Amino acid sequence: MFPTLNDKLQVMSHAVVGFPNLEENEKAIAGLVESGVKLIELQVPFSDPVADGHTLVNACYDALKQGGSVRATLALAEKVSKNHPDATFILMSYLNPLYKYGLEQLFEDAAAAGIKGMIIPDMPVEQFEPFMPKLDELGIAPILMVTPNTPDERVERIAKSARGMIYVVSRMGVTGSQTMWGEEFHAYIKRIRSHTDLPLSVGFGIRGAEDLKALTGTAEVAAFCSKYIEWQRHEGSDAAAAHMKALLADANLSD
Amino acid sequence: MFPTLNDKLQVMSHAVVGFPNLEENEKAIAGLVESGVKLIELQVPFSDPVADGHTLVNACYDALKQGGSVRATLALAEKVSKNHPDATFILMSYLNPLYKYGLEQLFEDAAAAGIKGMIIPDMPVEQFEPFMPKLDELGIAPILMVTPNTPDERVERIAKSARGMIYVVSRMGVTGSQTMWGEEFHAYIKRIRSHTDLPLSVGFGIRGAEDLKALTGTAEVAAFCSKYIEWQRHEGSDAAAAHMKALLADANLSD
Amino acid sequence: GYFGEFGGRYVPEILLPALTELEDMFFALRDDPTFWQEYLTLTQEFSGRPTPLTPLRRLSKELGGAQIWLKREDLNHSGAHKVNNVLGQGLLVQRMGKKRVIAETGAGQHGLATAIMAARLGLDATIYMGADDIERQYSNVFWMRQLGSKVVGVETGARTLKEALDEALRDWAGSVENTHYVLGTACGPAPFPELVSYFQGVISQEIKQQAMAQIGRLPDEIVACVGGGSNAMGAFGAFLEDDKVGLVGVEAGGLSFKEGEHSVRLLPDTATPGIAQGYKTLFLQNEDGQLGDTHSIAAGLDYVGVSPILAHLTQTGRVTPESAQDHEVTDAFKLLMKTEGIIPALESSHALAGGFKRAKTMRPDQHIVINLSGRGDKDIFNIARAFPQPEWSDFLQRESERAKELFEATQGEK
Amino acid sequence: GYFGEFGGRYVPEILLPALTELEDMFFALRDDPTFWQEYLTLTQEFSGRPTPLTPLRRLSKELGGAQIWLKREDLNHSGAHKVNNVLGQGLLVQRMGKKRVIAETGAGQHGLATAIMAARLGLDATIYMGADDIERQYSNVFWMRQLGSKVVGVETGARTLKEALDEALRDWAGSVENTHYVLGTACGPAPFPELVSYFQGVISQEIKQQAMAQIGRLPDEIVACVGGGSNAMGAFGAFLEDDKVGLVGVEAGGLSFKEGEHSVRLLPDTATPGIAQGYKTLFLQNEDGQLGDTHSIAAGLDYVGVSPILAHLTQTGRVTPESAQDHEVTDAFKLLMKTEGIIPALESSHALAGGFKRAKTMRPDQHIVINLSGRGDKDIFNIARAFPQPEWSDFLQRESERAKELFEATQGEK
Repeated sequence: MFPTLNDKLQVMSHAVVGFPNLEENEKAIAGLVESGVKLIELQVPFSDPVADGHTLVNACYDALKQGGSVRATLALAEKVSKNHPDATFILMSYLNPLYKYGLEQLFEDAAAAGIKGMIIPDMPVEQFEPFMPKLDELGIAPILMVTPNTPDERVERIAKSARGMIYVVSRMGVTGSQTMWGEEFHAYIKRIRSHTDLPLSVGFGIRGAEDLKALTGTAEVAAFCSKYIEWQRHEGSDAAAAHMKALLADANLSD
Repeated sequence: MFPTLNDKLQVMSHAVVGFPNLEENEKAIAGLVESGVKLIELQVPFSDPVADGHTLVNACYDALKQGGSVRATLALAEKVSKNHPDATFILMSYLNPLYKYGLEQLFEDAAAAGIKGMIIPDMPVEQFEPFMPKLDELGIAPILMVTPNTPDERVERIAKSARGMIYVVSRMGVTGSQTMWGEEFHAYIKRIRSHTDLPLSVGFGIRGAEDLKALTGTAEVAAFCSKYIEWQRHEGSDAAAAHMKALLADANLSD
Repeated sequence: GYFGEFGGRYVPEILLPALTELEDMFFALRDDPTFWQEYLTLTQEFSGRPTPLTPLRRLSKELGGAQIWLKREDLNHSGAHKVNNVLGQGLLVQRMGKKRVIAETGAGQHGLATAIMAARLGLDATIYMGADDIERQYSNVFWMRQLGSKVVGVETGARTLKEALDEALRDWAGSVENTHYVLGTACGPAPFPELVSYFQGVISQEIKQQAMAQIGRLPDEIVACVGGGSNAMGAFGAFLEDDKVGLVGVEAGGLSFKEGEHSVRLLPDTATPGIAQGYKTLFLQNEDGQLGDTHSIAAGLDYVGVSPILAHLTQTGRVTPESAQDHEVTDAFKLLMKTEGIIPALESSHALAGGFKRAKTMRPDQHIVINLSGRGDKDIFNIARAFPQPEWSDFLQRESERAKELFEATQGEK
Repeated sequence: GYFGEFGGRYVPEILLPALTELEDMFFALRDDPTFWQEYLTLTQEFSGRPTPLTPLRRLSKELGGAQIWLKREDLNHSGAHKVNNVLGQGLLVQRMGKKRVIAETGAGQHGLATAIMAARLGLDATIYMGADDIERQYSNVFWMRQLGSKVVGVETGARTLKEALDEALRDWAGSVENTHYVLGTACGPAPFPELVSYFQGVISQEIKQQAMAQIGRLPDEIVACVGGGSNAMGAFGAFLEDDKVGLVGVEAGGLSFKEGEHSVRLLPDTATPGIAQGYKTLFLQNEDGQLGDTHSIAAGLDYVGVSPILAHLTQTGRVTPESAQDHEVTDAFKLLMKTEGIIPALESSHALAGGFKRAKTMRPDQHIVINLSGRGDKDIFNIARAFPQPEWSDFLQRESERAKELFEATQGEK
């Protein structure tokens, strides 16, 4: 399940459903779990992934050709949540594929497939609010994002609907580039903590062990996605899992 | 000299000074005289021969590269008028080269070189009028043009300054294409004759013996220029002279 | 920000502050008559507005139906209506105190208009363009660079407009504090559909005045092509309450109604409601919600979504959707050129095709205004592709060699 | 038809009736205010006149001298001032009842304007163009043909503008009775210099009104480029009697003042009086009266003669001649694009180069109007030649291959 406040940092990683292909997804996820990753996003590939960087954009492009879809994601979720009962799977998707599927139906089917959380970058909190009773009933956590430029009153509103954890966008910009973890960042984290007791998942720009060390003691979760997908693309899922294991060791995050 | 009214048709032909080159001009003119041509235009090549057809335009273009000029034309005139005392040489030029030379000076030098007439297609009668006393004194005939669309009052004015002969443009259009010698043409000739007793030289569109036969009894002079220059270009001056001789024979115009 | 069920603002959290700032400023200025006057002055002194309403006397007679009038957006500076919106947003940028603009562009028209505005107002500009589009539309890249803009090729995905738009949004996510995203059409997250329609509304305001002066009454119909929908919204805007004025939007019928061979979204059995690129509208998409492929002979109509305002106005029946196929478009293009001496853009030729067809069914005492959104000579490469002939490829071949020699000569000089 | 010693009508006898008919009609209509109104209406409804007077605030500040204004003839339909004259002559053609027009063209601009007018007014048009110019300016040939004009390549001599002009005169000699020769600039036999200047005069009439409205007084100087001289005569015409308004004509200084490397005729030690192409003016020529070779980076200024009216006004001192060399022209071109977002024609960039230079020497409370005679994007091939870069030749190479494939595909279809 999701960590709780002040838990030791853990890494969340990623699968783009259909990248490099549907079969390989299962193997790659098994590898991640084996390496010690317990939070895994299953990303529904989309034709217009506006909030992703180049690595994930290209992975989506390829995944669609391999049959990546909402249905394929639910099918994968069902398998991997059964095979890895101690891992937590989060469905990540842009809104349109879910909207076309039917949001209510999707929430129900996702819950049935073992999904515990939901990241939808282009679905603002206002759109989530009407669904909160349903989501709470199904036990699905909307993992909402806050960013450095989100004003306090809006952080407050987001915190009200957020469940599981809050996804803290580390800086202005999109996934896949370098970020600094300096004073300004700590002030930002402090500001968010003043609105919520939920654990914080920091995302965007986490590329190596040094980043993880820097976040240890500051956040509960670090999203390590783009770099993992790069490993997967260039060296295959087995090597990517090995890299992940080494990374966790380097960052003193192995169990 | 120039023919007089009702003389038998004679052919006027042409040299573009510098085409194919200055030496060849002399030889070609000798050939023309030999063939029986007694009226010869010496054309000063010009960069913008707007009233000429393609054959003469291209000949001018080439002649300029060979050094064709007003001075070269006067030098040639001096030689050929001495060598061929029974031929009449007419200087044909666009206005600008003569204007740059100085018109008064040009008229004097031309007369001294044995030139008897002057065709300047872009010099209207109004421009000639002030020079008439000078031209008459020098014995140079301005050969002025009339065209099918020249109104009667203007033909009258032209006839007043014209000397030697009047150049009757056979039809609308420029040198080098076919013309018809039908009823309309005869009415046109009749109209011109009603304004002058000068002999008429018909030009534009005379391409073969049939044309010359058609003009026999109608005009005193037929300008046979473009076709001759074509012969010269494609077969050389000797062959052109031979063609000319045969033409005059075919048209029953040999002496 | 909603129009019936369409519109809204579905964007990553990071973009929200910029959009609300823009919306606040827009709502404040929209009600300020001095701002509209400032905008009109800029379009007048820089872009030559008002553009004329040209009667097509010969063509109307030849077709034998309604009197046809052209609203001449082709006479704008830069050759299309695009510049209206861009100049308006430029004024907003100045009010917001931002110094940098970004834009996405497909065939290059919106990028060029943005580059022009940025040069005029002294702003930095970065234009995102798919790498394949750069390769195919190099002439516009040439102009944008001469105008001082940075043109960035986008290598992701299909390397065309969609990827360029996504990339521009990514830039914006990291630069919102000093950067304005100049959206080119009446789509995208609120307030863009309203904002772009507001500035383009100058077109219909002029049509209204000109029709009263030149016809003596309002026209019976107004016809515009619909890509994203900005020129249509511009041509229709001031007439929405004039029920007797028919409003007709002509979409790109392409080669056929088969999937991927057209860009028709407003006719039945084509697009379906979806939420993408920051807003809800009718998108061409598959049952899994993946946006579809589109085709049009006119690059500017080749778009998968459509203005949410037009989607709504079509559902309410206020706007009548039509489509024109590629071959009808090239016929209309030729007819206008030969009969009236005006070179239309291929985009605008869709409006002509639709308008001519309707005019034929109308009476000579009726009046139809077609919005000529742009001129064709800015796009000779695209138009030459629509009318293939060997002389053109031979010319390009020779010109390519000449250009190479000229470049080598400059290298020798240095 | 004379202006000082210049002008006149030195043409083959056969052309005289058409010229006197044209002159008679022109003199009659010139004094008829309803005719001028008809002309203004045509230019307004078809070509978007009045064109604006654009203040260049950023550029004026950057240069630190006079306030610079641009008269925006680039916003005309077809992209240059050429269309003014052509539309005016079109009205004359209609009054004369003729059904056919001919024209000569160099780079293609005047031919294109004539083709546009002919299509609009329903006239047959034949455009003469040097075979080498056709080969180099095929894009304009493409448009003229699409507009329904016949484009005839002239194979004689150097196969460029001069030969095309001669060929057009030859056509006219055979067709005067039903054909009007649309001369493109303020040159040639009377009444053309006056006639063309009369129609182009709309430019200076507008400048006068606009200056009064926007500046509050007449400008201190007006600057125009001088090829044949039609845009300069247009910009100067209404100010000839306003002695306090300086009039500056900028000719093409080309590469140098060496023979054949420029097209400067109004400065000392360049051209001399001559009589050719139907009129007397200052021609670049050798001592034997053969017209000389010229060069300019701008095809439209590459002309051996000059308007007899300008030749006269320069001799009387009313017009100040200046010249701009190719490299100054490309600098001015770039400066205007980057600082104001306007793409000038290379011809007009000569006026910019000359005007910017003068503006720098003037005070900020002074005002200078530069006539922007045309836009540059109509001539991307010419401009790309002025700014050689390998991306362009590569693009043309690829585009040539694509065009070939597209053409072959259409052949397969049949």
